[in-house]
Amino acid sequence: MIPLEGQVRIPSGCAVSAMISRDGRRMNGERIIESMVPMHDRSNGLGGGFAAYGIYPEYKDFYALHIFFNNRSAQAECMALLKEYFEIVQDEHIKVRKMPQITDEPIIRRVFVSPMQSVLRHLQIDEKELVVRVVNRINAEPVGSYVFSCGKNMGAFKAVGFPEDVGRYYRLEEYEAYCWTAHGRYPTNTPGWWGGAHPFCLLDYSIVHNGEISSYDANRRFIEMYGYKCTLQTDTEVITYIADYLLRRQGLTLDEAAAVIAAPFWSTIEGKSDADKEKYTYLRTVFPSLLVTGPFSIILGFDGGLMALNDRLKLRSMVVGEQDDMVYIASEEAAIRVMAPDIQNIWSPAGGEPVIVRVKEGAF
Amino acid sequence: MKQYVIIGNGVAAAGCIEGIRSVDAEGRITVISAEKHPVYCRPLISYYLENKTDLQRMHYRGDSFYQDNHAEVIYGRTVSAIDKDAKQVTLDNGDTLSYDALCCCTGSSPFVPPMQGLETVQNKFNFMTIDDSLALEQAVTPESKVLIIGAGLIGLKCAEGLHSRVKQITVCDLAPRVLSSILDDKCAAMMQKHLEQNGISFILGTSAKEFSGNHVTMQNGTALDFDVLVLAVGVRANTALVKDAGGNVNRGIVVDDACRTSLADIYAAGDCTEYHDISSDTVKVMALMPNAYMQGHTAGVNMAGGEAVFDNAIPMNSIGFFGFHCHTAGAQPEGCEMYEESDENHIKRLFVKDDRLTGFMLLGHMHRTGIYTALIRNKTPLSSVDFDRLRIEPQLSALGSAYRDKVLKGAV
Amino acid sequence: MKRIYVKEEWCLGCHLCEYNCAFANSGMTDMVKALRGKTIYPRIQVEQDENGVTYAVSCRHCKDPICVKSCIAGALSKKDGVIEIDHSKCVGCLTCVLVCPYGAVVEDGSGVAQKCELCMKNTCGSPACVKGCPNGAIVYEDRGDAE
Amino acid sequence: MNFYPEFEVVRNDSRCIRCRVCERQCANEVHWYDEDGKIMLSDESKCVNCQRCVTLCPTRALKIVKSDCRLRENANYSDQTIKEIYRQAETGGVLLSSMGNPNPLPVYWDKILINASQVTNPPIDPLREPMETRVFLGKKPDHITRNEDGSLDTKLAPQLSLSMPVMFSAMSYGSISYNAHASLARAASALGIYYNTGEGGLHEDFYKYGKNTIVQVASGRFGVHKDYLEAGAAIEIKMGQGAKPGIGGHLPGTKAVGDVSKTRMIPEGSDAISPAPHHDIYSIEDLRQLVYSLKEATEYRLPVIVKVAAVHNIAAIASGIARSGADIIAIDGFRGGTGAAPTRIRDNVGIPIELALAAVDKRLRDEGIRNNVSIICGGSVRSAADVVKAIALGADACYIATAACLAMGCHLCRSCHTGKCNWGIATQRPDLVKRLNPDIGSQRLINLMDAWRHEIKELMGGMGINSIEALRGNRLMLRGVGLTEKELEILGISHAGE
Repeated sequence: MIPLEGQVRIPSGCAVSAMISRDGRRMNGERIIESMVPMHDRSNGLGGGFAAYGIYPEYKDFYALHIFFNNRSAQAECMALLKEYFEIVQDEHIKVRKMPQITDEPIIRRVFVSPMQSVLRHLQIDEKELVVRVVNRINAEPVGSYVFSCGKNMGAFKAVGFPEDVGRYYRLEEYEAYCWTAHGRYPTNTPGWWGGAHPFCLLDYSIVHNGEISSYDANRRFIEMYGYKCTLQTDTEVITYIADYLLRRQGLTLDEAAAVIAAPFWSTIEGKSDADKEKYTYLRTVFPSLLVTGPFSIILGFDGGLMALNDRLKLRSMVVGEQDDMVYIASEEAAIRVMAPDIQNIWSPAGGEPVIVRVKEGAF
Repeated sequence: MKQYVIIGNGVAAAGCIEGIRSVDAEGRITVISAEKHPVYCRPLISYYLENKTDLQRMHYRGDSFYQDNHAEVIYGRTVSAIDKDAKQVTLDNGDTLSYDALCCCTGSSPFVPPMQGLETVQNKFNFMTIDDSLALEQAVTPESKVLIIGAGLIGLKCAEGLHSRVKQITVCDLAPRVLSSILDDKCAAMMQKHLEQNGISFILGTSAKEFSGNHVTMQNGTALDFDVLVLAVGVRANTALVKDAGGNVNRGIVVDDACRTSLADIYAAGDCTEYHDISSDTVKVMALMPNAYMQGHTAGVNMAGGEAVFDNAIPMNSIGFFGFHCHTAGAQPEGCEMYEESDENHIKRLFVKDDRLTGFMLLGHMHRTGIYTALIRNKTPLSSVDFDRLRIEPQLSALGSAYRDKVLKGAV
Repeated sequence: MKRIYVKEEWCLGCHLCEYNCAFANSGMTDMVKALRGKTIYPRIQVEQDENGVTYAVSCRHCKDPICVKSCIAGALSKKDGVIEIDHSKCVGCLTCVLVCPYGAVVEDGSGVAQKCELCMKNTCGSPACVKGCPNGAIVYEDRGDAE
Repeated sequence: MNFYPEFEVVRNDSRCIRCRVCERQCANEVHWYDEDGKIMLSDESKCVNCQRCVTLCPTRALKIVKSDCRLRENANYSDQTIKEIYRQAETGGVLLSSMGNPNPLPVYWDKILINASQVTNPPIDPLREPMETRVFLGKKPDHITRNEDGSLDTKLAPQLSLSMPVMFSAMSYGSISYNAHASLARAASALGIYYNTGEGGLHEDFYKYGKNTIVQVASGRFGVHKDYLEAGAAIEIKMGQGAKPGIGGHLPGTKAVGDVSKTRMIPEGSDAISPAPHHDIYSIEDLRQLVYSLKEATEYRLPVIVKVAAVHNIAAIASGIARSGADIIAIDGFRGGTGAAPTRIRDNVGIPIELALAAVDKRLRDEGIRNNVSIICGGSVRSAADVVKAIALGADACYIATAACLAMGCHLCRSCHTGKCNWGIATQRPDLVKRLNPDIGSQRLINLMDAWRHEIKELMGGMGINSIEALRGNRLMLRGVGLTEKELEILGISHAGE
């Protein structure tokens, strides 16, 4: 019997793509879907997905939970749990387009929730922490519910299938986002589980990732000390938790987090200014177990921007294009040229050098 | 460009050339060589007879020695006079050579005392030069009976050299022992015994009374027939040129530590000189090859404007016959103490006076004796070393750790 | 230029240098064949002082080599800082033994003199005593103090 | 009772050149030269098979072989067992042994295999890409803090910076020689790692290597004073030693000579006996007091290491230490070496380091306090592969001592307690001490560490890991072979094929 996702660690190769408007202009999902087409061969039909930021302006104060349910009873159980902690603002189907390429679909719901203040006071935690805990609990328990997106004013859409099909399936041309990321998956060993597709999300962090990290168990065993449960045994999952831990829990800046995840080599640090030397040495000393090695290119989406990062040896391809207020990122230049056919400025960031794009303050 | 003239072409002359060249690469060097051979070392002539060397290997330096040192050699000429005022020398063919600095390396000549009837002997030879050796080689046959007058270094080396070429060798000397100038009675007796065991006969303590053709009668009445006579009684320093030029001369040309004669710009080196023996604190003609080289080198450096002294000369001899060696050095001054160790095959005699090793005689066992020699030469106070151990065996370990640190952990 | 220096604080008195020297200069390729049953005549000598301190002594390749000046046959010479002996010229007078202040020139067992030539004339390539010293008590290095 | 000697000296007389090196080099006086017969003879009863003569014999005329003279075969009573009984019947004494447990107990390192990248993930070529082995040992903060200007406050608890995750473990001056210490100190200094004084104090000549020195405070407190504590880069409290958990130490008076006694601050010739417990530590809270006393004494500049032997409840002990204020825990497994230990204790007390390490790392992570301390793993780390496995199991660094001794020339004859180490390591006899030239000893240690570092890099590169920190605790990189479910569970690794 082939083990299920989460029962075994599954390495995979992948395609990633992203587009973001620094002016905060909202764009429908057409172009990001199209960008995945030329990278078709980087996926094998066992997973595709998208993350979109700024898509729920009318519900922007609520956590948008995207949930897969295996069946009605799982749904009922899960909703009951949610109600213990949250006020349910809205509970609806995510509209999909039936198509032969996408099969075995679970129940897919979107639930907007607001944490109950009484619970927060009782647990002495903030609302984000509550969301993380509840989501982790739901996802860790094998009851047939899986929360695959839980941020505000953003959402992930993923399924088993080729990414371009998944995009059409979720009717992403009907959503308008200032930032889109996309992922096509080439897992080497999976039955194909919807939850295993990318992006992987926690709060407003979403990760699409291409690579297979060799530091996985070192990262996992460290991060699990801090309440995270790596149930899926995927790189994307652990990277998402690392991002959450460093950015939200430790309050590192994106640059600092990048310097932990893809730490500059000691030889590079030696050549830096005294202040930088001190900073980078400190970060490497304090967070050695969060260094991610092995090939990866990741795009971390967050509220108001994204960060693209390659492993420090640049063992995976990743190119960046810039045109007017738009920034495009993809595994292959071809994908960018689909999104912006007459783009001039395309480059390949160095290994470990984060590309951080922020939307203008107040534009989203 | 300075003009250097060197009279003589022996080891002292070679040292002089090398000394000059260590200071002055340019000056013109002219060597006047009576013999028609490039420099060789006289003691080798006996090894030639013994077939331990040959005419080629006897060359003291390589074939390109003169060329490499830009020295011109005038072979087959002697100097008949030095004009110290004109600073020139006149050769036997009348040619003259000017010099800025002159070095007399004229060596020594065999000394033959008057002996009755000597003129009647046909086959008689000196033993000083290659030519002597070559002539002797021609004169002897496996049936030859050789008589050597003189049981000193030259006579005995000659005996050893001829040993395998002739039927019989007899050595006679007025002195009652062999090697009388360097060995005492006991040491000489051991050496004589060894020589006799190798077939050399001795008539000692007497001299030739009368020669008559191939027959000699000794003062003590002994009579002997011989085919070949070698005269090796002694040598005399060749001092005439300097003496005639007004230089200070005793038994040898008098030179100071810098090898200067009493005449301006005239130096002398080698067997023609007499100089200070620090072991006995006397001035003497030592006629020793190592000293000759060192004197020549010293003279050369000074001639070329450098500064050098040779101020630690001692007499020393390494000599061996038929595989049995003896090393001697220094002196046995009056009142010295003697440390002796001996058995039937070896003798060690060390002479100590005033906290110094002044001399030694070693027979039979020649291991690392240079350590003793250095003690004499350096006038090392014996109280500063572990002489008890040193007496038993020459060893650096008895000279103190500071000394060996200097020697073994650094450059000397 | 490289010279041999002796570090007596590390000498164990094992005498291997003497055997390695004798072997290196034996012209043979097997140590057993070269040395078994034979008296060795090494060019390096291990000494021991009254405190039991041992060290090896071999030619110091002096700046002003008295052996070279004293050699009656012109067999000893100094070339590129190394004092060499031309065995074809040596007549075995042993004057060099008489003058060497360190006792570093010795008789070779056959009547002629021999001394350390830094293994430049054998197949060893670099001094065998140094290579074979188990404790680094003999070193061959350039300290810039040689001529 | 006389036994036939354990070893036989086999001399190939046709190769022997009578150089007598064997005779001169044997402190046990096994060999001698017979002038009459012109032959080398030997007394094999004195031979400890240290291989000194074999190594130095220039003609390979010698070998030492195990004697085949055996008592009657008995699977229950081995020769060794029987002879030990004879010896005890004769002497009434406790049997002493040296170096690590030689018995055929499981070596888990050898049952753990390392992963390599294929296809889905590229191996990394250490010759072409940077491959980092630097490690910091010490307490890591749970939360970062920022200065007023928003920059990171980079002040940290004191850390040890290692160029590679291997250090030289504690061996006291006294148990080993001055030259062995000099070799270790110089090598540690050149390598950018640390060596450990052990409980023998720090010779004044070695204060200059303080930056690379861990000074030990053990139950005897020998050689401990303020300058000593301040001289090092870290202080190690030795609670126990893998080779002899539960007992103290004993340096015989014969070794407490000259500078050894001065450095230990004990009278010359007196036995230096370290008690089994620290008499000021009878409980975990006492340990905390000592940790903080030492930190106070050194103004919180130095990390404090607590070294314990791997014993049954090591995980709980480690958890206690991690909460005691210690910065680093050193765990010493039961195969660790010693200069002398009662044989029964060495061979029967303690547990394997692999299991102890895995248990400790897991427990500290389960309790969320793994960041409080770094873990050093010692007790028979024999190769770069062992190091890699230890790091992947969860160690921050490894301690090596036996391997370091081997690098310095030790041949594991396990006779350290006799004080006649022919290799100049475990001896104070000047003529023997001299045999270890620190120029050579330190260079060999450096070579060994260089070699291991290269191998570690190769192994890491194969796994697609280019920095050692990404290997730490990365148990997914390990698989077991021939291990039981329980063993795999404790090690926290899967079986090969899974």
